[in-house]
Amino acid sequence: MSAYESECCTADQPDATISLLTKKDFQSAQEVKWCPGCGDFGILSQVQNVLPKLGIPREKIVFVSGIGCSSRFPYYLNTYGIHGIHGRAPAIAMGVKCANPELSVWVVTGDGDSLSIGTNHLIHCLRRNLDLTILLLNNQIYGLTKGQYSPTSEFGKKTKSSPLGTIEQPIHPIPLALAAEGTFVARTVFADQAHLGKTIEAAARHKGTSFVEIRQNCVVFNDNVLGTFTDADTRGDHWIYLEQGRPIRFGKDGRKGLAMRGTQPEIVAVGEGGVREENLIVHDARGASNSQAYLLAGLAPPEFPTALGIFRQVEKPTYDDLLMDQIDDAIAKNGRGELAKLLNAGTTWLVE
Amino acid sequence: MSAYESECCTADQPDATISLLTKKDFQSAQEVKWCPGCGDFGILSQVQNVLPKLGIPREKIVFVSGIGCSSRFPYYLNTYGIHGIHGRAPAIAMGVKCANPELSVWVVTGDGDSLSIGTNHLIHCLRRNLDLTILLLNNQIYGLTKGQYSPTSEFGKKTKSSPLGTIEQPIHPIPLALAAEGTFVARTVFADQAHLGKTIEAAARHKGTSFVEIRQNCVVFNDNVLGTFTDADTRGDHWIYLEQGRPIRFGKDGRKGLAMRGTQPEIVAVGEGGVREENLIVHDARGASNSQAYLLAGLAPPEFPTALGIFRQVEKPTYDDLLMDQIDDAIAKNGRGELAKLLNAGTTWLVE
Amino acid sequence: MVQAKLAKEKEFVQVRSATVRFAGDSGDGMQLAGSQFADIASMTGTVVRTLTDFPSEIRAPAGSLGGVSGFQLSFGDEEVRTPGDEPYVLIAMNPAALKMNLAELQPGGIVIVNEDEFTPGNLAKAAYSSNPLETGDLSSFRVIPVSMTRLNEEAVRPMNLSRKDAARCKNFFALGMTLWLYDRPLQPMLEWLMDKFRKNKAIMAANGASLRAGYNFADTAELFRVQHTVATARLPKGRYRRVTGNEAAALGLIAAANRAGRALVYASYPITPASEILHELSKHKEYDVRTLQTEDEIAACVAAMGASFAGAIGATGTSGPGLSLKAEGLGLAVMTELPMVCINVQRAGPSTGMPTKTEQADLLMAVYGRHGECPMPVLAAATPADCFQMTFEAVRLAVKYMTPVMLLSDSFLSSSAEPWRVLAPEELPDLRIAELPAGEDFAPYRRDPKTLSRPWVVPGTPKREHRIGGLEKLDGAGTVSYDAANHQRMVNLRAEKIAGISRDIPPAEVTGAKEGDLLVIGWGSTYGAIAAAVDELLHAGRRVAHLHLRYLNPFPANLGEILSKYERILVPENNMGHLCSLLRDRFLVNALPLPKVDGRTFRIREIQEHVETLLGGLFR
Amino acid sequence: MVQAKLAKEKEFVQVRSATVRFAGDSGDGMQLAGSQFADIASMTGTVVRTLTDFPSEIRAPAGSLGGVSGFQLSFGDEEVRTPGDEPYVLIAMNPAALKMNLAELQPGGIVIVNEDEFTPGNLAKAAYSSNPLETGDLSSFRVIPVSMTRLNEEAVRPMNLSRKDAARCKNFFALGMTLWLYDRPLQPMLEWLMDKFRKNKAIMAANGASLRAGYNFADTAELFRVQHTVATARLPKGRYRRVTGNEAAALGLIAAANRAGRALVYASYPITPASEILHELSKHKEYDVRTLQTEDEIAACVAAMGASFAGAIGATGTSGPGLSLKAEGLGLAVMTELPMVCINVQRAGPSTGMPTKTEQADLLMAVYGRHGECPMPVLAAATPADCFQMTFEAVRLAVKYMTPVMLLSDSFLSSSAEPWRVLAPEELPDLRIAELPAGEDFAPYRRDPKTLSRPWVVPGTPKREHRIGGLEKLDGAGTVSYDAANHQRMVNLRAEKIAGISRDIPPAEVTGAKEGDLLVIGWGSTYGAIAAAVDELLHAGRRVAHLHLRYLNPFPANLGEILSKYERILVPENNMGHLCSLLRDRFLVNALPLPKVDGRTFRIREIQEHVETLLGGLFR
Ligand SMILES: Cc1ncc(C[n+]2csc(CCOP(=O)(O)OP(=O)(O)O)c2C)c(N)n1
Ligand SMILES: Cc1ncc(C[n+]2csc(CCOP(=O)(O)OP(=O)(O)O)c2C)c(N)n1
Ligand code: SF4
Ligand code: SF4
Ligand SMILES: [Mg+2]
Ligand SMILES: [Mg+2]
Repeated sequence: MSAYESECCTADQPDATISLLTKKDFQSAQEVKWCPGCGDFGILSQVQNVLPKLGIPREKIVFVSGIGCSSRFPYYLNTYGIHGIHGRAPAIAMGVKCANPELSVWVVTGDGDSLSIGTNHLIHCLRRNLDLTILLLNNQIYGLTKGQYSPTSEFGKKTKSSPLGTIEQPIHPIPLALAAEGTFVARTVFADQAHLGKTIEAAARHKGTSFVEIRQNCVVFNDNVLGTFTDADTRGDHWIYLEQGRPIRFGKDGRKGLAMRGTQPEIVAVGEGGVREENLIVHDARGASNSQAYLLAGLAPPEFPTALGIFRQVEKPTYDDLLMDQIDDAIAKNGRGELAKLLNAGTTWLVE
Repeated sequence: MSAYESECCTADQPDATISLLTKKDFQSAQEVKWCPGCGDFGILSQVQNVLPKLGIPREKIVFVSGIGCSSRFPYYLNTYGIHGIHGRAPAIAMGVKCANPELSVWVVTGDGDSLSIGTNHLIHCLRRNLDLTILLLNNQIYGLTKGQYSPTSEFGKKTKSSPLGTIEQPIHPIPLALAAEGTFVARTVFADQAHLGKTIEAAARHKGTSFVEIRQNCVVFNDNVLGTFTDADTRGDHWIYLEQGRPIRFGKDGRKGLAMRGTQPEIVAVGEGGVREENLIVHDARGASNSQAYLLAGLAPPEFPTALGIFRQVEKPTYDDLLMDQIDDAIAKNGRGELAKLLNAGTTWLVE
Repeated sequence: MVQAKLAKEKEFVQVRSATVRFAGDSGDGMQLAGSQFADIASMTGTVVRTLTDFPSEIRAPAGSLGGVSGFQLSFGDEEVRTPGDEPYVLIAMNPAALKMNLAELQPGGIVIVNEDEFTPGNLAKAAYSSNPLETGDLSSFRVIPVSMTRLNEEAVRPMNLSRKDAARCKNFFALGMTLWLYDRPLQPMLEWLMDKFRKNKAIMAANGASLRAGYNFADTAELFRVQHTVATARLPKGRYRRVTGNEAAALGLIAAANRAGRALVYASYPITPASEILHELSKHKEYDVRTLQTEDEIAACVAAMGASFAGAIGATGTSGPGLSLKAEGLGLAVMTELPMVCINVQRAGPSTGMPTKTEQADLLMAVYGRHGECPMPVLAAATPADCFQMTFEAVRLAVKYMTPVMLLSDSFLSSSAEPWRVLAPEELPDLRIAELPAGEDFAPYRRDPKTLSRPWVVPGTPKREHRIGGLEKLDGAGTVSYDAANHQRMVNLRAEKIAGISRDIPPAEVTGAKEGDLLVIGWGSTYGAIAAAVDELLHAGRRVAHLHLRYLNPFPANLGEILSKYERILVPENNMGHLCSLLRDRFLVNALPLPKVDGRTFRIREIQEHVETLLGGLFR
Repeated sequence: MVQAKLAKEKEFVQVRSATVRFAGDSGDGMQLAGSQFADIASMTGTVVRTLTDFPSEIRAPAGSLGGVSGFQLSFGDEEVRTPGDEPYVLIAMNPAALKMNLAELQPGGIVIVNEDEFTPGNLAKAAYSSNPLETGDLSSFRVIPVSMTRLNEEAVRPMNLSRKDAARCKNFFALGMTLWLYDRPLQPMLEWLMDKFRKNKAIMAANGASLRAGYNFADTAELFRVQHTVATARLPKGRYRRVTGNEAAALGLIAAANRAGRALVYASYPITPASEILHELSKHKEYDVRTLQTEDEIAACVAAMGASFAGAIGATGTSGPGLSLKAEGLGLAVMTELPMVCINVQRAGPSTGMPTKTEQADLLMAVYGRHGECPMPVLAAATPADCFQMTFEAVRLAVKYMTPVMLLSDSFLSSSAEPWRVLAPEELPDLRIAELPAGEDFAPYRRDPKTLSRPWVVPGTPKREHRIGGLEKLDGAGTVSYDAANHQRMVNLRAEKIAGISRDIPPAEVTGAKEGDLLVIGWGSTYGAIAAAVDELLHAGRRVAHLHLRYLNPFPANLGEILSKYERILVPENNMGHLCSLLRDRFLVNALPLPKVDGRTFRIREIQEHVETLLGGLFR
């Protein structure tokens, strides 16, 4: 899966002694308090797998979260961490990163936390392209508050706060992240640990805001929402794995493929009716425009399978670099600020 | 311009006597306090032109706004109105509409008001598809607070709060509205009064949340940001008018056109190198998916011209209708609620 | 075996009240057992007050400490004012339940444990290094180990249930034993089972069998020396039901909107412990209840205000963090003078704090927590059922005075239940407001000279189109004004309007000595504990009294006068002294705080003892 | 013609202070003329206090009432404490400027008008039905009509400027006249022009010519009976500059971060009147100032907190509506015990209120406006220059006590300027904190026994990784805790930590009688008016004193003792009695409010007269 090859490292230069860190070094002493069977466990485990690979000293890593089951993440990682307030993690993380751009800063959030109360901060964080890694644990429900619908719950879903079914169209995190100018936008699912791990690692290695939607299962309040994935038999018909530079195929033995008809995507049977692999859309997360990413992000059941993988991955200057550049430039131009000079600036006069 | 043909009316049945209302009936007594030359005047004027055409009694119209120069709008219209707090207009409007779905509810907002502090409410309003008309007056600056950059200001813009230039990628309202599942998404510009009026009218007649980005000129703090439009000579190269069902052409005498190359748009010269009108993208705001709308919304200078018109226009049930349907269904099923029954529900016992 | 220690004689003991706690794993059905017991105790003539204690984790591993769920109730005559300081009987379904609840048990109390669950595995999960049933650790209690798992299995064997379903019945076994212990009838339970499980006869039968088995086991096994009979209460005649604070608040809102002849728009964002108000309301659509689950608390607040502008009863509900977020929106409602209600179900703070614990520390925020001169009425419910009354009252004042009103409840009230005499709709005030006469000259800020409130003219009303907003308005006309004298006038008017409400609310009343050594003043959920403590003190001959405030801004008009009649004033609060500060400021009295900020309500005894010490000091 | 009424004799009058207001259309350059006058007055030895009065609209039509811009200054000896109650001289460049400013002029004062602008068109824009220069309406003033437009044109003709550029010089004509009137030298102005317009000699020459023409015209045309000389001030030696409150706050933040050896992260969302702090800071990147214009105030608040977590000096600034939005974020900072500063530049509320007007009505919100028990220090600057001092102090306390600190400023302070003695960096305290010794056992909530503050250990520090958040923490360890006793302990500790700051701040000091009939207590921008009023009262032999609080939470330790020494306590505030409430609550003293909520600061006379009435009452 070439799309996952690393390109650069977010934080400081890796330190040789650091690579000796293991998964265990990243486990905190705190007892993990999710429900037995919760999808969050596997995600935590993959994050703990990925961290040692990054070569970043533990003390240079900060996890920031909001409020929700998913947002308890920082407690379980033996790094620096802030368990913030509901929805505000990206804004807290912005402060952390701008105060010390050398840190590797992660945001862990839920569908309620950052697609309901916190949408604003998420969007502005993405467009600023702060060098952060955002993991959005999307279980399509409010877990911690015991089962109200979330902005990603499907239309008509019956929950405690919608006994007759919701009347809201769900929001789709991937197009939203794309519209917010995200430079790294990916989707993975808790149930595919390998894909999960690789996607998280690729996100961590991306310079700029990386956004990963992780589809997760809340066993208590929204169980089996990922039934089409966990059922291995039919999975191939319902899910596509995107791989950079490869034609988009899926279904049993990759017999189906995705092609364009005008401006719209369509499903074709490869090898039938003259359809050849060359007719398929080749996945390119790095194209000049977002349009292919939107197209793939728009694929949705029941007509289409859901795409997993990296929708978009481009390099743009990061906010934190630009911020520090302006400071460096100002110092280069005006000299490092001397307090006495500042205080004495402007029209002054002497009283003797 | 077929795209502007009306389909249905947002509010109550039109009343014969109402059509006698004129623009003047919608002008309030309050003195209009924008700077001389401000782009907002023309927008106000077009809204006052459109209102009498809708056949809605004046007392059934409510304008809601946030804070900003643009948000002073409600004061100048002789309808009901709320000048709210910064960023919250869509949420206020949601309350108004749900309390009385018969009202024609409008939101007028600015780029700071609803793409900075209020992004969250805007997005959730759109995906809920409340039957509202949202006019976003985008001057790419904070006017009322005297000239700080806004989320739509171009990268590098020097303002009072960014003396060395901004370091933020601007947010693009149209893709954002599409990602928020907007059912009517359009862009127009203050300087084309005819297009402005027609677009506002089409928005008003759409059932569901209609979102119109109106590019506006702040003469004081961001003058000439629409220079490529106001210069009639070059306008055609920089702007496309989208018309439903028509191939997308632009430039002098419509010599240029927009075609697909794979998943990406490209500019072609019609009539040259074998390119014929049939090769062009035909504008369809009503397609099954959003992908064409995203593609057109993604067109941006310098490579591409900017599109004006209706990007997306589809019918979906509105939140307010669904809300009232659930109430009606419950009444049909359980009878109209009788207070005594409710109070006596559950396990009760008699003390004698 | 502890069992051996029990004497054989069996007798009846008559008590005025009793406190029982059911505790077990979240899967053990303790909430159901407890609430069924409460129903039967209610139907058999006692006053019952209950309190649920949910596990701190959503779903902790079975048998773990984090997964313990509890249900406590106190029942007896009308002097039962709280769910009880300390249970006398604890039913513990596993070691974790025992561990989590033992500390609060009365010394000498009865512990009924399901001894089958005291396996090494479960003991380890509960962090017991040895089996407490075998060590002497429980010697200060009367421990009654029962093989509930086994006995239940035996009882339900005829129904041929799955292992899981069979095991599920054991809460009924425990309930049966407890019913016997307190000499309550089985019949209502059996009827309830017949109704509830009419679609699943096997389950119905199994539960019934287990219930009977428990009852009979208690009767025949002679585990208990005594059977208790509890005094019945004298309550005003009428039909009663049990309500929690959150249920009552939801009912109060619907009732008020109904009596105002308007739709109810309740906009809220989920948050513990306020979410159930939203859940409850969303079930009653046929009452024209429109619930909006908004994207955040800010949206909820301003949507409620928008709904009021459009003529509905707009309301919102939240808890601490959400209240902080609503500050700006409430300010707008104050400025636009629109009626709306904000229910704040307080929880332990600051910040996220301890979301499942109770506290009363949002009072000063409620009174002062908005920028600028931004007065709004603040009410507080004293008991679960009072949440109905005060919610209704909040709507009444909001509509009459055209103002947002804050109603304070708290985590304790939200989940505690008590009997509520069901009111007939006609007993509730009519909240419809007279329309402005058609011809009358209209201005949106022309005030009623008596209430100082502006007219509520809603969109849809012809010829009265107007615009309002957050900028200062010209007195009367309501247009924007930057005039200096006008601003002072409007600030004064808004303040006077709210202050004037003191003439429209019941005067404060004291229970106990009309003048004397000490007045205990409380507000909110401390009611039960203070009332009971003062009762005890009065019985003991102390010259004390209790005054409970349900109106915190403005205060009742006669409050100052009452305060002047006591030597000392004590203010027990689940905060560091909020009401105490307000009283000192307004009345310059040396009110003394009795703060308790540990996430729990007061025990009766805490207040009683504190007063005794104080009064002791007085006479020393 | 009014002119004819002027006597011919010319003389010098010596005054202790003078108040002048320049007013004109926003395009007329009045701010420049005023501030140049202020500079010259400063350089020539007087104390100068200024106040700008921006037009209420962004850019109103030329000549309209909404477009009038004003600049007022008071200068003289060191008893000049405010920009002046009422101007003695008004320079009005057009009819609108005259109309908007006349009401505040001293009876008998001088009005210099540009008579060329009194055209029918301009009179209409100013809503004058007849020319006030010709009716008797101005008879209580000495009106000096000058053909400024024409005279200026003549003066600059040699430079051949465009009509527009030529017209622009007329503010210098007005300035020249005023300089003559107050006998100030032209030379500094000419030097300033040479420096400022060195790249445009024609403009430089034209402005100079106009300036001289104005000066000479005043000298020779014998318009004024008298020339005034103003007493000079005795100020401590040193280098001075003028600063507004917002400038001073920005400098204070940079200075404090610099003395702490840390980067400054200032996160803010634009809002009047706080935006200039952001603007000012964003200019000084070479001082490692990182300004973040966030998407809203909530983000700004928590970003500042995040920055502090990561080791920077995190600060945010806003005004009322933004403060309401920051409530939740500030609560998190209290709970995480991270140092940060929140500057709230108050404006008239509630809600959007009157954004360009001043008020002090956020004090109780600052103290109480967060849910839960959520104490944080609240400081307030007394004068524009004091904003430097108090901002610095806010950072000092934040870092030392690991707490968010609120600093209150207001619209008046933000745009008023006064002389500030420039401090040498060494005069400022060193804010670096000692690192925890490397070996020491670390726990994030282990407190310093003296300050009770927890250690500030930032990411990047090896072996001290830890997690904090908004949930209640275990004392010491800082892990999540729901323990009842622990919560009470932590609530107490947080409260004691803040209360303990009273030992670390200067004791309160009074000016005037050490005991007596009346103590006037103020805070914030009322300083100048109260100080001046009390001075006058003391001169008049009253037994009064002034105490100005810059620390509002906690209060200085000696405050209670001082209060007890006066018969009466009066608290003038630009609110309905916030400090008054706090004093009554804390000290049970019958402090009396003197509220003024009309968007304007107190006049000296208002306070003086109120005190006289009060004291009169006392002796009656
Ligand atoms: C300001 C505020 N509002 C509401 C809450 C209550 N609350 C806590 S978590 C949560 C939603 C969590 O949902 P999500 O982010 O999807 O996380 P999950 O528990 O599903 O992982 C809510 C509403 C809060 N803590 N703070
Ligand atoms: C909570 C809050 N924050 C900040 C402000 C200050 N403020 C008023 S309008 C505005 C921005 C206006 O920009 P925009 O929405 O683009 O409107 P424009 O003036 O450009 O039309 C800001 C920041 C406010 N009034 N309230
Ligand atoms: S409630 Fe759902 S999301 Fe939360 S811990 Fe349990 S299973 Fe996981
Ligand atoms: S500041 Fe700009 S947007 Fe505001 S009224 Fe003036 S020109 Fe219009
Ligand atoms: Mg979730
Ligand atoms: Mg704007």
